[in-house]
Amino acid sequence: MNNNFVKGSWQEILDWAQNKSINMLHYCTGCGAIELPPTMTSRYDMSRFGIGPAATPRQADMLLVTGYLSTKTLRRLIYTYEQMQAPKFVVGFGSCTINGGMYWDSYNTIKQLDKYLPVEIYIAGCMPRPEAILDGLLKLKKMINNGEADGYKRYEENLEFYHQNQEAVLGEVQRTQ
Amino acid sequence: MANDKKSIFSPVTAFKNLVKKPETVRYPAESNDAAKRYRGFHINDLEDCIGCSTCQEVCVNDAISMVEMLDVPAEEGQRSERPQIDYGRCCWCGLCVDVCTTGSLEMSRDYSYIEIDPDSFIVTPAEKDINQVDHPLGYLRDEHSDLLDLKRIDMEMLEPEERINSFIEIVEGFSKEQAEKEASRCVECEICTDTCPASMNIPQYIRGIFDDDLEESLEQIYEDNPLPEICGRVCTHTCEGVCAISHRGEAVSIRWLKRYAVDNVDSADYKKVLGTEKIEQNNKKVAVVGAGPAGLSAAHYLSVMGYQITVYDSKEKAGGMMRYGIPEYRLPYDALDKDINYIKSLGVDFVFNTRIGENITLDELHEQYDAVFAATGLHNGRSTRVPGTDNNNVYQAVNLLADIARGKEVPVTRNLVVIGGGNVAMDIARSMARIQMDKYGEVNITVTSLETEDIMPADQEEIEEAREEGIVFKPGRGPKEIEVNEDGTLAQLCTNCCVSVFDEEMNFSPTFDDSDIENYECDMVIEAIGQGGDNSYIDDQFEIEYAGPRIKINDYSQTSVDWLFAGGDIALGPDVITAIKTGHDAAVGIDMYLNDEL
Amino acid sequence: MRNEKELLELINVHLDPPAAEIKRKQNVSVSIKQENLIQALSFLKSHSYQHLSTISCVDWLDEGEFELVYHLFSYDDYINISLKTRIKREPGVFQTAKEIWPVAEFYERDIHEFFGVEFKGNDNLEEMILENWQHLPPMRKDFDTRKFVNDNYEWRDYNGQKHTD
Amino acid sequence: MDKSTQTEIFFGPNHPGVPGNYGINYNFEGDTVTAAEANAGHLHRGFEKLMEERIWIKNTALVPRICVEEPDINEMVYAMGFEAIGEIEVPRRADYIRSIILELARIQGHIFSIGGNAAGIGQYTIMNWGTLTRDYILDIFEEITGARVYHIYIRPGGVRQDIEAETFAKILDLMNELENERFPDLEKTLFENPNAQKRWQGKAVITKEEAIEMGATGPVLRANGVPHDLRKMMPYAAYDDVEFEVPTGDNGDAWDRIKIARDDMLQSIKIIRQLINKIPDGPVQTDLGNGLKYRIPKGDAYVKIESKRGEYGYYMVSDGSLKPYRVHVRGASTPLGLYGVREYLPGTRIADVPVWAKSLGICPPEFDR
Repeated sequence: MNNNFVKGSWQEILDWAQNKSINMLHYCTGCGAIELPPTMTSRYDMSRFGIGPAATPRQADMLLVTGYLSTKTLRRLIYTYEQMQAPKFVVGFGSCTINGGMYWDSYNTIKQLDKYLPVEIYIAGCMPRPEAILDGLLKLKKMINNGEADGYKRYEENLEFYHQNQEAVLGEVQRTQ
Repeated sequence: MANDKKSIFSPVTAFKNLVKKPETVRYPAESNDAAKRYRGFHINDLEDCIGCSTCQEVCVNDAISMVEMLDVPAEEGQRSERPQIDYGRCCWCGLCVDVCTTGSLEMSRDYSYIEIDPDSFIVTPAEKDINQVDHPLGYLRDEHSDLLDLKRIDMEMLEPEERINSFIEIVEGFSKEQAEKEASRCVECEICTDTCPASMNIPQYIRGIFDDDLEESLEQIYEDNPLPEICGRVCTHTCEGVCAISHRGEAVSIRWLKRYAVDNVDSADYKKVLGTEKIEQNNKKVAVVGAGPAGLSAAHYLSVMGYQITVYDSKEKAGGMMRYGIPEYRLPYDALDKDINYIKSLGVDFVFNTRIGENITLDELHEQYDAVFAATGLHNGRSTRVPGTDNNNVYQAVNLLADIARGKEVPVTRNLVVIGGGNVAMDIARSMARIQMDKYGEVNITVTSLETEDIMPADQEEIEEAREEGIVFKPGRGPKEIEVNEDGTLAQLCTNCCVSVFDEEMNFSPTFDDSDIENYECDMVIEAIGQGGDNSYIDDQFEIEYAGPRIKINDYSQTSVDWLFAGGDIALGPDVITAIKTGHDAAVGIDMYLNDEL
Repeated sequence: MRNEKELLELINVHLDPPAAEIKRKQNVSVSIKQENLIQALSFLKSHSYQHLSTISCVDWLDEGEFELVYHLFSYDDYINISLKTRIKREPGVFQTAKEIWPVAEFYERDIHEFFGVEFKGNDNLEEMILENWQHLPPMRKDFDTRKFVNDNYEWRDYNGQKHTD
Repeated sequence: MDKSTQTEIFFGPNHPGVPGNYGINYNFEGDTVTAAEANAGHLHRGFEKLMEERIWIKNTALVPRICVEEPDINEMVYAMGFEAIGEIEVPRRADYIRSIILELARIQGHIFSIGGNAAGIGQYTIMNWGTLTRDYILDIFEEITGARVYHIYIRPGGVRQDIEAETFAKILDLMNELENERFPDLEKTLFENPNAQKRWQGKAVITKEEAIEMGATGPVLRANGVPHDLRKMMPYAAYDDVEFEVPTGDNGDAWDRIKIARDDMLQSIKIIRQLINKIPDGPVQTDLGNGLKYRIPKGDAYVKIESKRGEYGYYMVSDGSLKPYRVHVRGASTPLGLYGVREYLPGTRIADVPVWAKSLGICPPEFDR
């Protein structure tokens, strides 16, 4: 961390501060959410890393997509994501977010999360163990610290692309961003 | 509610945890290893894996797909494909491990894989898992979780003391329940199809039996094999040798299943099922020489294509070696006739007791027919040519077998020796055993062979059954001399120890050790050390190329003489199914030749 | 406290079902003509079968029929009745049971959503689980989910690494 | 009614107070709910359709996903349905193991939901303890089945693998630890806590008549003094071999339901001890032949078991092919989550809405499916 100060760019200081305190939006989108309580609470206690739950989108930096997304949830999730303040980071949990996973032939779930939202990292598993989740979050912290977690920028740059894909499955979507 | 104990101070007990050791697992500082059955990432032993794709079959999420791996050599009964696992689909259920036919696919205890790039979540597992690190083994299949049915249904057979008294067929065949249960064991990997000389649609007809749709099975079988009753009994079944199930259990009884399927379709329905009630004739004529498996196969496929077929044979009935070489207890004549009669019913003409070269020359056939298919087989027994073989108590197995088939009285004595270790030797020994039993009420037969038992060419079950029937084996002995008494009767067979049968180049050149001599008393000797053919009817008239002892043919069984096609033992050995294939190829070839496509 | 036999008698006497059998211990299956079903439900409810587990619908495409199965349970007899009736697939209209069991309203709503069965007398049949669903009701046998997915989504090909066959 | 005093809010799906990805839209006046409507379906994956697409054995991997809170009940009901239609006998040892698994699942489910309920009234310590305790049971599961949450362990014909003796020992140790250390702490900090009692007593009342009318079972029904439990009424697995009482309450309120959860866990511990003491030897799986070719005759069966939230049932139809023709899932909290919200939530005060939703054990995935 210190060398950050030495190099001394303001953004680097922000990134450093950012990675020390991440607020995770408390939204259980899918089954993977069942492994969050153990991660959050006494057994694996992720607040050791300055990560804690936040109740509302506006206070949250990190959105965990815990597994599959039904189209109905995807709509809510997009609203949620667009309400969140930048910088904001999306973590994909398990197979479902990568290539459909268990629900590869389901008529009601999306298959590739990164077509609809910018994803920073993916954690393999169905669902991932708390240890794997911690590994993922630690990696995310490192990325943030190095200023590599730039999903929210990608989202703004490729707004067109994301909106198209979203509307392809959802039809009309209300926009706040 | 009043009965509920309550005190404002009781929650204070929570504070005692202040002095307790925290229960938090300080991951990653202290790591918490997964349990020993943990279902983590896959690992696969690429050496053991045979690419049977059963894991792909069972995968719940279509996460497994087979990828071509050229660096792994595809041996007999293997594919050069290996499973590739998509961790964007996998749900770590472990069914692929439970169903793996070789046991090569396993799971490690590794559970953590984080990546930025979603396209990196696909891997072809090898000794190391997706993280390319070594991890202790995790979930392993055991006998309870095993999803394969490893135990085959035992085939009912006659008891030795019962079967030795007659030529009644030994194998009794499956019942419907047995057949469906046995058929259900197939995992439809099609490795058998790759190995079958005629590449039959084995999984397809087994599926037909499983679905109790025998007509479907019959169609699938006749795609590549017009003699299923015969193959269902005497095929060398290389398919069962490579069956994926055989790696951890007993192979599916493919041969008996085929037999069940055809046994249980009434021959009257054949034409309806196979759609041969009405065949478009194309007014072209083809002659087939030899009514053995190759000839019959060619005749069948050609006549289905609409050709007018005439089959010539020197014997009085069709079937060739299948009738005159294989004893009735292995292949009953009515089974043989069921197949042959169906081929007859397609309009094939048979001309018996006619030997090409004597009664009619090949040239004349060439003039009368558009093409000729020659499959005359190997009918002349070879002799060991040791001293004494000229004695008239020394016989050739093939001649005796043919006489037995004709129902002729054959000479038999109390005490006889068979020389040879192949299936023909078994056939003659077991046939003579039955006749001995009938005549003298006891079996006294010794079989000597150059090969030791482990390299004897005969089928293992043949040898065992022969033993059960009281036949004595003396493997690894070379015949030295047949000693003859003054009165011309035989005294004994004198043998020496055969040290090795083949030389380094695996050519046949036996070496003997004369210090080790054994004599077997006998009053009759039968030689069954192989047969030779007589192709003079071709050679007299045409210059034809040979490949070693056999006639050279191309992929369409065509010889160097363009209108002459050849198959069966004279072209390609050694078994029925190969002969059937050459016949099928010839049919295709002749069709192309007569349409100027070859 | 009736046993299965007595229950079957009771049913045979009062409801003249085309078919009624004891499936397993504590499980009875009864087929009822659709016109008698509602009356049968209220009859059974009045005979201690007060617990409606759920209403299942089965699409028998080849017969061109929907089968509605009402699962009832009695806290006196400890017996489970599966009360079955068949209705024509087209137009697929039936009576509501919400007068007898108000909760049936939601089971019917669910069936309407996934099979397209109309329930006369139930005015609360709008979309509940799905959102803006434009296609065939998904649980119908003639709705092919794999085809639907192939048309509407695409699967990752991992830059051509994935071998599909 | 005067609209100006009316407010409508969308409670969930994105809200810490709702049980999972599920919403309730309600109007309130002052701070009292006047009308409510469930907003379900966010977890719909079309399980019933997917199961029709897959052969029997593949579905064993699919079913646990239907209810993440208590996956094993799905495996059990599915296996029971298969065995009922196919008239398949299960080895006795497998029955015992199944019961042990189900009771462990019951404990982890209850302790987890007690934690959730406590969190709903701000008792975060209890939530931490609950989740922690559950995790120790998950460790046992991991050792037995090879996975923490989705075990894929109970299979048609028996269970996937046998349990070793040392694992049984571990289970018994854990049971003692729960009974002698963790539950007493819980008792003191939660159940003797006047604050907690005040928040729960007399809240979210569902009377016996209401419960039976809408088909609510389990704690909701038992909180009214009726010991209706499928483990007693229609014994399955090895429950006919063990002694246990069915805990009940008197007032049908949240407090009673939570006490029932607590007593249920004590009973489960009792059951597990009995089962482990007299578990017979023998195989744990009947031979059903090639897993790719499981086939059972035409037929149908409605099978149900007692989950921690009440009756959990499958209606399964087989047409004699390699795949199920139809599987219909009846989640335990379906009537409450859809019908109960509209009928019985109004009248509750806003602060008690989480208490209402959580204490009734509403689990959205099982009615979204």
